Amino acid sequence: MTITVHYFASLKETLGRSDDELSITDAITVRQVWQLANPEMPLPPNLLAAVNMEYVELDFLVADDDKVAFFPPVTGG
Amino acid sequence: MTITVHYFASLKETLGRSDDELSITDAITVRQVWQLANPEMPLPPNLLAAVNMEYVELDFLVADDDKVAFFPPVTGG
Amino acid sequence: MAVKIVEAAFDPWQVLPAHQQSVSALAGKFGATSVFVGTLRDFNEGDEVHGMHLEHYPGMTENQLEKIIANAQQQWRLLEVLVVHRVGAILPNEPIVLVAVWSSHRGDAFDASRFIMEALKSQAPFWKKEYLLAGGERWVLNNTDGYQAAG
Amino acid sequence: MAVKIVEAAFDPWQVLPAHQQSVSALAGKFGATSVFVGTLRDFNEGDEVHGMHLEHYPGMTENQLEKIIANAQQQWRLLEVLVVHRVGAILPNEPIVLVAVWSSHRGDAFDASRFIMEALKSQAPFWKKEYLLAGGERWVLNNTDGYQAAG
Repeated sequence: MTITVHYFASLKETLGRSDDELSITDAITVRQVWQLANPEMPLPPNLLAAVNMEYVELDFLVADDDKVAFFPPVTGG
Repeated sequence: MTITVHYFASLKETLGRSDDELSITDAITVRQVWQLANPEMPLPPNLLAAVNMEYVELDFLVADDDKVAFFPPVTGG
Repeated sequence: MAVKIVEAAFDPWQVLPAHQQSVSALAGKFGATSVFVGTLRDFNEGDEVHGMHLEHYPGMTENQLEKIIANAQQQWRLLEVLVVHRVGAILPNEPIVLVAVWSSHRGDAFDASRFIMEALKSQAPFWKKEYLLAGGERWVLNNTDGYQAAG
Repeated sequence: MAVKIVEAAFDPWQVLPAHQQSVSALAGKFGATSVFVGTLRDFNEGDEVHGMHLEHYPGMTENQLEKIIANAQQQWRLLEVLVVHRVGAILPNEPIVLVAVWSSHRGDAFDASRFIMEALKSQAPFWKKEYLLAGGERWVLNNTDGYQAAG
């Protein structure tokens, strides 16, 4: 199955890219999506994650075609 | 000494007048000002009183030239 | 700070930016503006209302409002406060009161605007008389508590 | 309810009355309007700021704001809610966010506007980068708690 990953703000700058596309065979968690996309980098502290534009915990299981997003604490308003 | 008394809102309508002027010889309290000006009418419940545009308790002593005001609960805003 | 008692209808969305513009010390310094506007509804306590008369105690009203603002300024860090209040004959949909607070931070602005509004409701010498569509008039007897989602 | 994400500077004191006018169900029914405007200051954490870039997550931003408003509507009796938020390049003195709540009663309006503002600050996917007058740029790391007179 195919998973799209988006990065925002300082995380996007740190990684030097805004998107990834992953092809996976088994269901995996959001944490595993990060590890697969960024094997060289441990999970940043305070990392926030969303799947299909809803906040999720890192042990949330992703499904085919899901859009996963990772970003730092929000600072709007 | 001379005391001016002002009435506002429903109290003014009930009394049928907006002002009184009292001539008194001894220092009296705001409560006594009411009784002197309105001997026929007991103090209304929830009556508010001000002397020279500051809220006072009913046992506040008035002085010469003071402006005393009596009014019902306020309802602005 | 500014306190204005006005006899004619006023537009809070014109008065407010004009005031903000006139206070040069605000430019670049305020991060938070908290505003409350009270407007006359066409109903109250189950009755249709077609107008209101707002009486006040000239002089004491201004004194009390200035005291309330000074009290707020002692409790919170505020850059500017504006209070505008109508008196006289008021029609439904017309604003009755505007409270605006400018501060660096939103916590101060929120807290102070609410404090000023509640203090105004309980201490400023204004009295409302409603004119009912069904005929007749009545004095509003009491302001309700703004912390219990009423009034 | 209305949620607007805007890329150009907006004037809250024009947007707000225009919106109020456009919602015909409000006429005569609202007694309380509680408004918050967040504005870019020319300083932050001791440094002079000459601009900001506001990034967001298109789609998720609108979703989250609509959820926050729906949540407020379940807790309080509200007649209308408007949220406008800037994205992109912002200059000092320009509004960043407008939250406006219309209700019959002031308690609901005050409570809901503050709730929406705090929820927006902690849940809506916006990120601020500041440009410093002394040179350089930095991401704002965290929003502060609005209940402790900060942020």
